[in-house]
Amino acid sequence: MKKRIISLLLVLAMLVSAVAMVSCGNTGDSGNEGENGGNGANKVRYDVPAEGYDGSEVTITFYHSMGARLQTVLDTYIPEFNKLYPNITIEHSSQGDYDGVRDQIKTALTAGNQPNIAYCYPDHVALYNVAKAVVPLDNFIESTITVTDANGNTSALGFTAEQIADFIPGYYAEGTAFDAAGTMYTLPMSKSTEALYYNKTFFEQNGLSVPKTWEEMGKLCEQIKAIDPDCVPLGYDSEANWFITMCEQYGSDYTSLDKNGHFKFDNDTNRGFVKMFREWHQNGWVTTEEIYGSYTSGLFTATEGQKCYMVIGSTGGASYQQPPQVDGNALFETDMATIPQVNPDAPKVISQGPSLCIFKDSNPQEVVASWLFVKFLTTNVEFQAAFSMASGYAPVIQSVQSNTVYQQWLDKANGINNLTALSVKLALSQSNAYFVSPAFNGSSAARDEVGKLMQSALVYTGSDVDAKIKELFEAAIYECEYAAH
Amino acid sequence: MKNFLQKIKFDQWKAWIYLLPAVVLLLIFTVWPIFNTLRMAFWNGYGLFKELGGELTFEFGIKNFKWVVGYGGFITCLKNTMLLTVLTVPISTILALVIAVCLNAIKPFQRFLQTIFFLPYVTNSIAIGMVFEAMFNIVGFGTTMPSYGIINNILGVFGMDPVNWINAGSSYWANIAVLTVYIVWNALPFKILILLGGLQSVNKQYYDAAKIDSTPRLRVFTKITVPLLSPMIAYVVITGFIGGFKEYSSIVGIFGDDMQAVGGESLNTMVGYIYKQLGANHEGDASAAALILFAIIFVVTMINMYVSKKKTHY
Amino acid sequence: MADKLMSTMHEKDMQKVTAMQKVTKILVQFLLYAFLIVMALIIVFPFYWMIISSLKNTAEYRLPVPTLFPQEIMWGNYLEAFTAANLGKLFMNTVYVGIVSTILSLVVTVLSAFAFARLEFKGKNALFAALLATMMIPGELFTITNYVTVTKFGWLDSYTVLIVPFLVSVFYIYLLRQNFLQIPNELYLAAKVDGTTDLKYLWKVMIPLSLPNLISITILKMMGAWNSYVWPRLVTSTDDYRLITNGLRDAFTDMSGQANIPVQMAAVTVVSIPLFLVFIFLRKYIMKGVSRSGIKG
Amino acid sequence: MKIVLQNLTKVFPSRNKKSNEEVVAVSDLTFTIPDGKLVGLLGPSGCGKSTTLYMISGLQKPTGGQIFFGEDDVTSLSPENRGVGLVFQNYALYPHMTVKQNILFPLQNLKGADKLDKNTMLERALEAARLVQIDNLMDRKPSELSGGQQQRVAIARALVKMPRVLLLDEPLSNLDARLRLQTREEIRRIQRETGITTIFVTHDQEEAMSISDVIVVMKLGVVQQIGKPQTVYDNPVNLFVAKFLGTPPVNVFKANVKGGKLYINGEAVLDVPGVADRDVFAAIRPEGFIPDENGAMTCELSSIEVMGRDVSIVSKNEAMLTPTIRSIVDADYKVSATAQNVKFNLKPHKVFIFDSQTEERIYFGDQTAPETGI
Repeated sequence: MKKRIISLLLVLAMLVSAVAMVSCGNTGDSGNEGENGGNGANKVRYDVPAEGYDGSEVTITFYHSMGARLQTVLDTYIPEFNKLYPNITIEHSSQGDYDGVRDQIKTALTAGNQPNIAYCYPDHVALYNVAKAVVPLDNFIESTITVTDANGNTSALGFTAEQIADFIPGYYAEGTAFDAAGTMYTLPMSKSTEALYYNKTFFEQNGLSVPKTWEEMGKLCEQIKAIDPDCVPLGYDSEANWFITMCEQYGSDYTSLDKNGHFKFDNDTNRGFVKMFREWHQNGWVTTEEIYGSYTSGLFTATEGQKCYMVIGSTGGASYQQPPQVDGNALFETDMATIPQVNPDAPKVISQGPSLCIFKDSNPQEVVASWLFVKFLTTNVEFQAAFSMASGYAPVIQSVQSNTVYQQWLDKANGINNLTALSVKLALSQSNAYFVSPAFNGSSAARDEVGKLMQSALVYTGSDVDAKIKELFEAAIYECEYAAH
Repeated sequence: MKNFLQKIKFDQWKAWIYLLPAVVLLLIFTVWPIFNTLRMAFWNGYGLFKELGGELTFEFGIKNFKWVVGYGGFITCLKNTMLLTVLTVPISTILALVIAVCLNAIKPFQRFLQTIFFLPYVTNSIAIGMVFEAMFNIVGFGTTMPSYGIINNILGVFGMDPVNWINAGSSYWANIAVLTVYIVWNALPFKILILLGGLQSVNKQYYDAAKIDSTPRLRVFTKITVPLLSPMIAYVVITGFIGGFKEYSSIVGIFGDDMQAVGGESLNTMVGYIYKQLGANHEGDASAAALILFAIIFVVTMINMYVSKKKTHY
Repeated sequence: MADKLMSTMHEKDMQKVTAMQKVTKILVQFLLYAFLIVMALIIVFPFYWMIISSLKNTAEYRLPVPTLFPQEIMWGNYLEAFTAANLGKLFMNTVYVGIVSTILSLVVTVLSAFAFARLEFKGKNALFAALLATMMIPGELFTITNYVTVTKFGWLDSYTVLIVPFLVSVFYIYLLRQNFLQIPNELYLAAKVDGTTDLKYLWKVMIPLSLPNLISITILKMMGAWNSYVWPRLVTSTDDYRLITNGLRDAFTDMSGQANIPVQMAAVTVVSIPLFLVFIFLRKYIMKGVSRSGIKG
Repeated sequence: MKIVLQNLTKVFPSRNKKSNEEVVAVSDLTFTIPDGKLVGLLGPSGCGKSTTLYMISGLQKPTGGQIFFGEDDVTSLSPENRGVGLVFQNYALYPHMTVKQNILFPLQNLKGADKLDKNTMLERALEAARLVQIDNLMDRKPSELSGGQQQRVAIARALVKMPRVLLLDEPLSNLDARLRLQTREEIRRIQRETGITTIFVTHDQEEAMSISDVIVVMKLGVVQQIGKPQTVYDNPVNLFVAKFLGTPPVNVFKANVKGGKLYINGEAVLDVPGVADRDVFAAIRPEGFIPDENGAMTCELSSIEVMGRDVSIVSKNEAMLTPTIRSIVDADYKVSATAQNVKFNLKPHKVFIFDSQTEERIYFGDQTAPETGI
């Protein structure tokens, strides 16, 4: 009998707890937003609380993909922020990589459990925007509401004109790639781009010059192949970046924000360069990470067997292009240059690296506090400098470059064991060349599809190249349209 | 009599108390998701984020199903799924049967070998996908100095030319071959375990009787072992079909999220399609596809059961 | 009838038959072992590959012609695996989740299986059929809905969320019900006559009699905890609650996404060993459970 | 075809790995089974009779000794080459085949000179089925048959290929009493009709006695006595055989011989000339008692059971080793049910005297000492 009672109690307890759990779930939130329709030329707006930050205690969660070293930097500067706003607690966690952050937030949004701040790429923000979950920042940026910090200093909640001017324009503009009105959804956090790494020693030994255009690149590959027939002269890490960058350089269509026809990349110019690069690949001039079956930096730094002498890859991965050392002596010296261009007078390089977005929340004070933290991270010179030095990503504000510590770090750049600084230097020097492509629901599919298209075209060995390329383009468009339906 | 009726009533609610924990949990974590799937599948153009964004009003219809079936890639997914199932289920079942029978026929090292054959069951699937990729991979295929994975090195020992299994430009059938090997490898331990268990519970006298009657080995296998094991074989085949139609992770394990070799044909499957649609915020399409998949599995299982009822004995 | 007797041995060459018989026997044994050993090698090869890879350095792992034995044994990979991935904590989490969910799952499963096997109530067969049907639905779609549910319950980042949603397995209920059904009903009636309560009967008779199956379920459930990946990744965000496979996948890639495969293999080896040991020591029960699962249904 | 077993020995290794005790199932067995006879291997469980049968079939390999079929040494021949038929205790009918398929199965395996065409096979199967009277059940599955029917199918399956030797392992143990009687008669009939040398194993002496041409009594792996059933019954070689055969069983007494007389409980009950004085066991068949008011042997009467033609007198005696003394006498003898005691005279050829140490027979009266083998 005793056991029967116990079992009954057990069962009842389970039932009660289940019911309790159902009933005490949070009731979701739709936030307090006053939007005046995002369709036309009007920007989407978010109603900033009239009192600004009221000093209330809030906890802010921040999802990112920082490794251990970068988290250390972040942890050093959070106390700096808390000196100004002691009631704002920052909790941050790494979600692995960028896709990890996106996947986590995607699921979290369905349950209203999203973080306050997150690392983001434009494509991700476009995705979150379908759920109207991202806070448009224009009202914050323009806000003149005064905020008083713990030291008693007052300042405007928004940016001053100087602060806006301090941002590297190409980076700042990324935040507006989402609608025709140019609503600002993100602020840049730290940035990278693609650069051409080359084996300086090899180039000097053979009297080769660094290519400025794709035409020169083609000739150079032929030359290098003649010198070392076993090599693949060039490795290009990302097929999708390659395609998108070529579109931008040629001025041909890639995608557009036009809801009636997002995908415009099937055109003669684009088919033309795909065909050209296919020939390069067939000549053994170029390979990519997917095609090669391993990382092209492995080829670049190989000490025996097959080699490559140039790599176009992210400036964020500069340390992997560092020359191998034997007994403390580098086997060669690496140098960097802007990637080849169609028109070297108006260079175009892709802008990559994380931005920050803020999510809507039922508590407006959490949104304001998040803004304050985002503002801190993007405008604090010391933090931007420290973060750049630790990550090898470029800072997003220009004033960092006049920071003495940072200056000294940049001066130590070299092509043997401090390629990181060298890459940042290059990234900063071409700040006029950055572009971003439009971000909308489906833009990530376009990126995936052109990458696949590029791969498939390059490895095609049949005879009817034009027909194959046509087929690939049409298939890619079909997949994109389906993905965006 | 009254007492008896009371007893029945007592039994009624007592049974439900025993079932309560299971039923409550199933209602929350299984039944509700199924209803939600139905809701999403028959809501035209449903997307979870669209609903969250407040853009969506309910509209009942079968538009999602039309999208799914009308999509060219869906047929590819269906074809791949079917092909892999039709290839791997018979191969793995026959192989498992032969191995189980052989295992049952030996004495020394039986336990040792049995343990070995169970190994794949206890391995981490993520790890094994990586191992298989490394085994078939060719780094730098098509260049002048490729380096081959172990499989091609083994082929080389037998004087065969290296095959491009999974790398850029590999053929569809090479990809399918690798997947078949991988899936069969993965499926073997469970099947061997079930079939060996079945064999060990078969009365040994049937085999003695066959021996007395001078039955050749092959005939013992086909006329006695297989029929006596038929219930287990049916079970293994049915679960194999269900598993086969849910194939997904093995393809991601070897070919990555693109689910195809570079420049190759798509190897995507039904479940892969569902995941892709979930990734693209097409929860409506994904739900519709899941229901289609359910229907297919249901029909195939019914056919299987019908056939096995006819073919299995006693 | 006697005229049809089988031909006698005189007609056959006795010595030849005896010799043939010996040769056949040896040949058959040889073929059996040869086949089994070849298959075993194929089965084992990925393991071997995993283990030797875990002992290579990165450079050797990437050699154009792979070596079958590491030139230099890198035990350090194992150390690195443990330090880089916080495997210790994740390991403990996995063990905890595995044990608790197994115990609770057994309780739920035993109670339900008992109800289905021994008690009479309205709608029993319909309910059971409905349960079996849910096994055929691809579970992938449950994930999102269940995520919303557990979030609403406020369970994210807790042990609860790792344990509760998957406590009930229709398969286990089915398996155990079949087992219970094989226990003669007379025993139950006899116990009723003796005034034994259901629970006491369950505890004293049914459970001991179906112990092998219960152990099999325990092992399968533990292995499930060991191998689960998607769900824990979704619902946990800190190392306080993450499970071991999550650590495996995420821990060994560096900033540019290049994986240190030897270290990853070391971690995978470490993760696989407990499961392997469990199988070796409990093989008997796993086999019994499987062969008894009453597939004849 | 006659079967010769020569020094046949089977030793099983111990099941318990830690102790090295071996189990000797059959020890140094030597006897000949004449061609065309029905032989019953008889003994209590564990006496090695089934092991012997399995060694003859080839399913078990002897540890030592030889087996001859006719003139051929088949010791190392595997069962598939011996051409024997075997009926298993549980019949081992293939559950997935119909009766017809079960019976056809052995025929389909025949090779070489024995190979049959399809029609002959069907004919033969039908013939075998008719022989065991199951030809109307050909399309049923074993699960649809009664125990007796299954048993007959098993015999038909063993017979159909016309084996040179037919072996039956406890063929009747799964049947109820009526079926058992009926079936054993049928086995006898079939054996007669086919003339196949047949060996069957049983622990039931009545069964063995009733149908065998020859019985072989075994105990703990050793043959005790071989002979025609009646001979063995009438002339047992030792106490074990005497006790094992006969229903109701023989009555055993502690006794002694003194001066050429057998004393039971102090009474001289029988003359045994030529036997030296010593302690003995006396075994008296139930039919060996003659009630006689002046009888030599006095027993305390317990009860009288009248069974029609016969009367069974149950009595007691201090020297008895069995729980009661059961004697069966003609109903003509009138014994008062209320009497305290009952007195008997003994029929000399129904009294067997065994040495109390060796339990071997020591007095044969006018009988000759039996042989132990054929």
